Amino acid sequence: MTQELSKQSNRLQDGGRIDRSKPLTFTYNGKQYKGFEGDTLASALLANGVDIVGRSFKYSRPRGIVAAGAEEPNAIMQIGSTEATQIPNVRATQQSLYNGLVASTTNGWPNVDNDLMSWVGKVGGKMMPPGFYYKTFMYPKSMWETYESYIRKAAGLGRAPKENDPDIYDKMNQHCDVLIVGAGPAGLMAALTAARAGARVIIADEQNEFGGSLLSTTEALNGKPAAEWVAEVVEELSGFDDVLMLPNSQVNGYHDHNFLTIQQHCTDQFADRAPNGQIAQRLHRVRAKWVILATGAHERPLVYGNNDLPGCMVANAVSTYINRYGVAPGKDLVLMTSNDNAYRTALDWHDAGRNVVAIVDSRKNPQGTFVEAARERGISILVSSGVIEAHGSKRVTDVSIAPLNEVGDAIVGSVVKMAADTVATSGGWSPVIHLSCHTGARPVWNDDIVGFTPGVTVQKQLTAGAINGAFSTVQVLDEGLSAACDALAHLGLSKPDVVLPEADVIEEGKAMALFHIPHTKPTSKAPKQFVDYQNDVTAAGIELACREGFESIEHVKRYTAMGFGTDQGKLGNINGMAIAAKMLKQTIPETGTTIFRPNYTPVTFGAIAGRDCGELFDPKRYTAMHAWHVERGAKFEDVGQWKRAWYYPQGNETMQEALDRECLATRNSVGILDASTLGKIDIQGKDAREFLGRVYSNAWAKLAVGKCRYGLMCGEDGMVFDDGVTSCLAENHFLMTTTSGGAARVLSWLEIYHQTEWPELEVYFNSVTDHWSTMTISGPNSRKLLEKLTDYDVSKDNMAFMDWKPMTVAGVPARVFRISFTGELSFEINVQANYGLHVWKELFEKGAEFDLTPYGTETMHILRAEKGFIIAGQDTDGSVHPFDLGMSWAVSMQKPFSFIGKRGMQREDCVRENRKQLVGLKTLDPKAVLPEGAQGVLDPKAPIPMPMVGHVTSSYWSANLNRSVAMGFVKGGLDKMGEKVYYPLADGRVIEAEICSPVFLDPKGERQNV
Amino acid sequence: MQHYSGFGLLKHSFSHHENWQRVWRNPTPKKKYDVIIVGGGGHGLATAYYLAKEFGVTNVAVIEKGFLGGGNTARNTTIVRSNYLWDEAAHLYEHAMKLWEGLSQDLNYNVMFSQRGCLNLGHTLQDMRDIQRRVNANRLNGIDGEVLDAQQVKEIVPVLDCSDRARYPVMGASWQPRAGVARHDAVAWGFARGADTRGVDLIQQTEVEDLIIEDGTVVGVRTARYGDIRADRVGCVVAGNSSVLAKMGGFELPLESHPLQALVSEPIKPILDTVVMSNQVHGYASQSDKGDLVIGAGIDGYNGYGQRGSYSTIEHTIQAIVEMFPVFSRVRMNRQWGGIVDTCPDACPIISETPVKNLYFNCGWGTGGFKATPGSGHVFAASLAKGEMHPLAKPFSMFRFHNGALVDEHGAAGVAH
Amino acid sequence: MFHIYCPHCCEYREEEEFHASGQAHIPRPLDPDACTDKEWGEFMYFRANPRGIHHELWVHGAGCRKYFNITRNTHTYEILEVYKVGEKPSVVANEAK
Amino acid sequence: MSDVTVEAMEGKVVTNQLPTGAIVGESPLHHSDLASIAEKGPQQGGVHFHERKLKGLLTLRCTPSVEQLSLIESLLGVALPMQPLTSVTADAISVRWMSPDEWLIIVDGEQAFELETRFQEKFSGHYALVNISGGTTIFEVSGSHVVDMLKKSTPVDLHASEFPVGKVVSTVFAKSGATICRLADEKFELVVRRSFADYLWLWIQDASREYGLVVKA
Repeated sequence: MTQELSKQSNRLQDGGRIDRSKPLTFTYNGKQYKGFEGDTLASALLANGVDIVGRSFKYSRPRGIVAAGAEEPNAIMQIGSTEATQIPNVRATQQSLYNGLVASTTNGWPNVDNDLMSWVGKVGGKMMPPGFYYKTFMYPKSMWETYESYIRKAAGLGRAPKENDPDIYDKMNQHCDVLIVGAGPAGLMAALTAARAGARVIIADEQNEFGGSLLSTTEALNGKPAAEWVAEVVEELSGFDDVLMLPNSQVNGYHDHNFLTIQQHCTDQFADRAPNGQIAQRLHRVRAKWVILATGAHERPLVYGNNDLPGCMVANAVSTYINRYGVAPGKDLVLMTSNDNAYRTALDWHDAGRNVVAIVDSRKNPQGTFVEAARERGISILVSSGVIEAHGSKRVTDVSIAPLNEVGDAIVGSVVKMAADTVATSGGWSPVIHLSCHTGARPVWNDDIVGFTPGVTVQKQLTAGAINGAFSTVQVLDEGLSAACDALAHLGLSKPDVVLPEADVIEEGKAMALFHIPHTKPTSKAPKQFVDYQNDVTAAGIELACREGFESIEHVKRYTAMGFGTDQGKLGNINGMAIAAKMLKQTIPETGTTIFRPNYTPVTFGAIAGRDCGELFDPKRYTAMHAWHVERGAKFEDVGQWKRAWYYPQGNETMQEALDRECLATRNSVGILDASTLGKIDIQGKDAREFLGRVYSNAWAKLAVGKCRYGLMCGEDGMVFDDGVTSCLAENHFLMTTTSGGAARVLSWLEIYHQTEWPELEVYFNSVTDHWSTMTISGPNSRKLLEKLTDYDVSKDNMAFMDWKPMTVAGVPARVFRISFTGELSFEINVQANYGLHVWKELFEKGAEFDLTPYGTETMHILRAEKGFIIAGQDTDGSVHPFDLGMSWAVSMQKPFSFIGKRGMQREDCVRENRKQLVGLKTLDPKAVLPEGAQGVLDPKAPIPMPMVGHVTSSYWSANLNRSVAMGFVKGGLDKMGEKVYYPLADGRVIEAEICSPVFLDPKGERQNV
Repeated sequence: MQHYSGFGLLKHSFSHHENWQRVWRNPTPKKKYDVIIVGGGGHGLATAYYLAKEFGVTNVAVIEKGFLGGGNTARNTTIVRSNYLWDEAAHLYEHAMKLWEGLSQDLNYNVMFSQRGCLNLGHTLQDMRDIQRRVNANRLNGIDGEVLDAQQVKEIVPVLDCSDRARYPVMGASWQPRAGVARHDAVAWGFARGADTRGVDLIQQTEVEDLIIEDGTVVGVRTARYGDIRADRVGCVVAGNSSVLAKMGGFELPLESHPLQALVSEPIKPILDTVVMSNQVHGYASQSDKGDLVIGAGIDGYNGYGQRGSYSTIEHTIQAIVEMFPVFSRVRMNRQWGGIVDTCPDACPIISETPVKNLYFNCGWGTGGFKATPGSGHVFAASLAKGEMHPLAKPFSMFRFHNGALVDEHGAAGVAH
Repeated sequence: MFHIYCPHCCEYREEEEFHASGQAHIPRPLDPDACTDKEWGEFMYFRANPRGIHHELWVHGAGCRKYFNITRNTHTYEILEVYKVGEKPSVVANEAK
Repeated sequence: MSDVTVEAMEGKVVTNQLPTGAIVGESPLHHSDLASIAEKGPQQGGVHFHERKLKGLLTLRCTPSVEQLSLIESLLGVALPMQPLTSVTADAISVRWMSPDEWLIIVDGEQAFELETRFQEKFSGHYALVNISGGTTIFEVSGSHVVDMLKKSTPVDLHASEFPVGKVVSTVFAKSGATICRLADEKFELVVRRSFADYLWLWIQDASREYGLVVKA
């Protein structure tokens, strides 16, 4: 163990919440290091004396760890021991250390310690003020793409893996009375109170253990170390059935009506790949009756020259590393502060046996408990002073300190230089208001705490603790209690017995509003003073943006990129606003506010996708005969969510060969199609017929029982959106069919009209799509085949075209419809779906002698195209009415009720001349098959842009006709029979076609009528 | 106007960048203008720019209630393409595309227009029919485009899953090489700077509270901050507020304002070199120069002015992205946001005269307005300058919703914008 | 993500179960054939689309499949009232102009 | 005989849809061969799954008057649950409230036609009774982790205080839908559509993996 320790030069001998008996090995930039269980990657790196953890993206400056939590801007790592398990951009301060962790920095060449790009940064950096890219790279115009490729290479942090993710992520829907965000003192107090009252509680915290600031404080609660109180509360909470405790879980988004998302790290805090079968991360989708935000505050660093040198840190982070991780990240500390609170860092540093060079306090007369404690320890305090610049190349070596005036905006004396390797700063605390902003609430500036606090919201949201600007432990605990009591009152639960733990009473002097430390040189000439580390935004850059006229804070942010990093400006935004406000001679609230959007911290895409990917991305809907199709070697087509058999290749058949075979077999003998996916709606009621008349364009008043009829359905605009056959089962009972893809839409369409327009009509609609298996046998031998399976008389005399009859088929009661989409003698057999496969197989059993051939959707398309039947969605596109389709026979303008679509199709533009109309297209070369989607022109020699007359909607090779058949739109086409249209194709060919009737086969309809 | 160039940057670096001029003034409005543009987004600023530069109308004010380019210009996913189906739309967007192609030089402001190409994927037979139809129409309209098969798509975007493993395997795509992305903020700022230089007054932080209408003719606008400002013509270009402004004019528009959400990943090294869009799987992505994957999908189904939408939309979008690009599963989403899009029933804009004389509206761009910015500004400027709609704008009259002459882009092609 | 009270199921349900169906209270003209093109176009396409209080038609698609109305603030997204088809809203916007 | 068709005054047709004799129906999960998984698969786990197949399921639509209500009670043998989201479960029949004018009736498969016939003969007024047996199947899920599995699948609140035994909701289930009824503390009935059954079965297997899934014959 001592050996482990000796290598960790910054590790303290004792203290902290790490387990020194559990050493861990990890790899950083190819080199092995040791840490302990309980470390974060950041604390382990600091323990090992690693200073440089990244290079800045614009200037390639060396960067070190600045913070200890979600606000860390610099330590952004590539994690992963294998290609498939690479994770880009992991914040080292949020990554628990585990054995075998492999991390590397994301920028720097040849390595992060010696980055050649830093010379470019040093030399070229002067030419790279904010927005420089808007001012250059324009000339010559052709060079932009080259410039851009260099910009792209330089940008970006980590990289995506090249292999697919082996991990799985899932989601859980949660409901609770109170969701408490943050398990620090306020959150724990609130949770304890709510839990004892019997509320359903969820408490989540981003850290690996509950306690928040209490884990790194030296304060006592009830006279004992605060961590002991934490342990007691956690213990008690875990005893409640209705309390869900989520450590390692970031509440990342606060959405409307108290819907929040929590990303729980289940295994990725201890492995880059989840152990077999385990979930790597779980996204909780929480609906909370009340939310208590106890999210705490982030300490603001101060802005001074070279404040990005490794060794420059936020004060509280230094304390956290000492107290929680047993790491003192340096030897000689200078602490700069504008408040009492940060004195604790100097005390911690001192108590860890390290040297505090000086406390540099911007205030004239600091007083308070911590100040006194520092004085007692003999720490030197320089008042009315500031660190104006840090010096060093890869780590701070010295600092320049200067006396400041009363408001801290000017240097009023001579500069002294002191040796130090660590500069901790504190400009006060910024409440973590991020979640409270997500639903649109505007934060409110609070002068007392020099920060924004949550604004007024319509959400059922309460806040407690540092988020409100309450910083003392006593106050924070009290706020936790009262927020919980408020929530309980709203929930109608009574307040339980709870007593606040006793906390140390600490006197704190007034803090000073300080953001940007002046330099002896004007900001534009001073060493770079960073505001947003990750995006290399400096004080000078913000001033320049203001000078150039970017006066709204949103403009400043966008022009400089401030706050657009992966840390979303958690450290820098307020400082940036303060600098802009000063430049514009206005207050911070006048300059604007700072709005945060989800996510609070970045969320893995995989976790947001959950299990809805791969096999489960979208349901695959199957018919009852699906397994048979698979066995038969069918290729499938996606139609909506359905998997439909597309064609059934045999042996080495090409697709066209298979189609030719299926088409010929059907027209010459008999084929069979699984048509189960057609939408089917059972319609009952005395007004069913009236309703049909209103929603279809044709007449339904006289459809007799036992008869079927084809109908077109239009929108109010008169445009066709679906079609199908509806059968009259009984006087007040109909079965409607719809297209496979349109079933849900049609049912909604019927319902919305029934429920909102015509509730007086007595009719019920019920979907029976899945209930019936539908198989269509089609072809001259279809009757013979059917006769083999039924005793029922299916002769023409007893069962005419467009009749339906109940009968038993293959021993199963069936409804058989004599309707045809192929133009052949056809029977559509419907049986209860649990018997669909049985009947299907029986048909093949008996069909062998007729060479019964299964055909898929493609053959169905060809056969119907030979007959000129349309497919809604393929031959229509929402911009054509029945007359455009040449289907005036399917419109009854005489119906008493003005059916849906009637008025729309009579609008001025719908009745004009020269509308695009659907016609048949006969290529002059019978072998030429027009590509679907080809655009027709009347003059193929016309210059581009060439006037187009309409496109080809359906086009196939017809084996039956031994030529191509096609349909398409042509302007005024119905009056242009026999005229020519030309189709200039991408490959330079021009196909010539003659406008004709779309009915290529059996124009009199004799084949289906036998 | 101070000329921008690399040399200029070098020169200014010696004076520590202390001498850059303001990009625009911060003027107090005059009592009267020839033209007032309400709305200082990309389209409004482009209108002002072209009014001044191309049509010699410089007595112009742009009145913006917030900051310039702060609406949908600041919130979109910056895709620029012109491969629309119908002639009317194709010509309008191609007009914009041609302006995009010289825009940085014209404005002397690098809008970072990057013609890296756009793929619209097809996953079903009907998708492929629609793609063929659209690309053929584009080609005959003089717009670049080709139909690719799955193998060719894979060559352009190696990280796209083109295997049969996918729920909806990629069958092919349309490919417009001249399409691409641009830097959205820069577009607004470039137009603003160009307009300001030519004398246009850009009035920020000034909300128009009413339109002043006398005898059925608009004569100016009423603002809280500066009172009445009069004008001969008023053009409203206020995406996300069009219906609100129309109500001031006493009429309704055929618009619904919906939330449209978008999101970005954390920045990663270059991995996606083109724009990839899929309607069936329902999502699209490109990668910004900064390295963020810029991702979007469809609108939320309800009306909303809150600049935010429902989380389920984000979930579906990410599912689509992970389905298309399984290697992005471990990339992390940094930020999401929402815009307010005014959608028209036919997914095409309104560039139109209105029932009020001398009042013109340019709105209803739905989810696809950014790509049209220069073209929209140019034809609207021409219309405002002459008091007569530009030929490219004529098919987009609001009155097409009376006579039925819609230009139904989603009905026909179903292309995500 | 809305949390919507279904007036038929009589409890709150998640937004995923519902579907927005546009502006409420747009009756189909009783005699469409008597409408001018303009009137018919306005019925089909022109909408109030207010920023603020709005009455919308929703359907509980994954639940009871019933349509109902919601009065909602389109800016804050607060649901102010839920009521059945055929009922009148009690919360309405102040018409200033 | 199976060709029986009943057509009554109401002008509606009712047909027996079940074959007589040896023809065995195949439920939507027939191809998954749950029987052999039940035999050979794991016997211990946090989620138990059983397909209650080939039941008779009917949708009843009506807005009953007081008289009709009592008539329905006599026809069904149980009173129609009129309170939203409630159900009645008896030995031979269970009835689920689906919407103010819709109920789901579950009986043994062969009872469906009988029930339809009874209604056709006795009931008058505006109603619809639709046989959906072929288009629907029932999953019974239970076990110590059944609620966790369901929480991954549906957004409704399943806490016993909000979702007591007997409550029934129709809701989103993964990317499909289901009608969920709580049969016991740790036992739920999911009524799902045939064409989605395979997807939902895949989903449930996946969602149960971490708890262990036991298939019950």
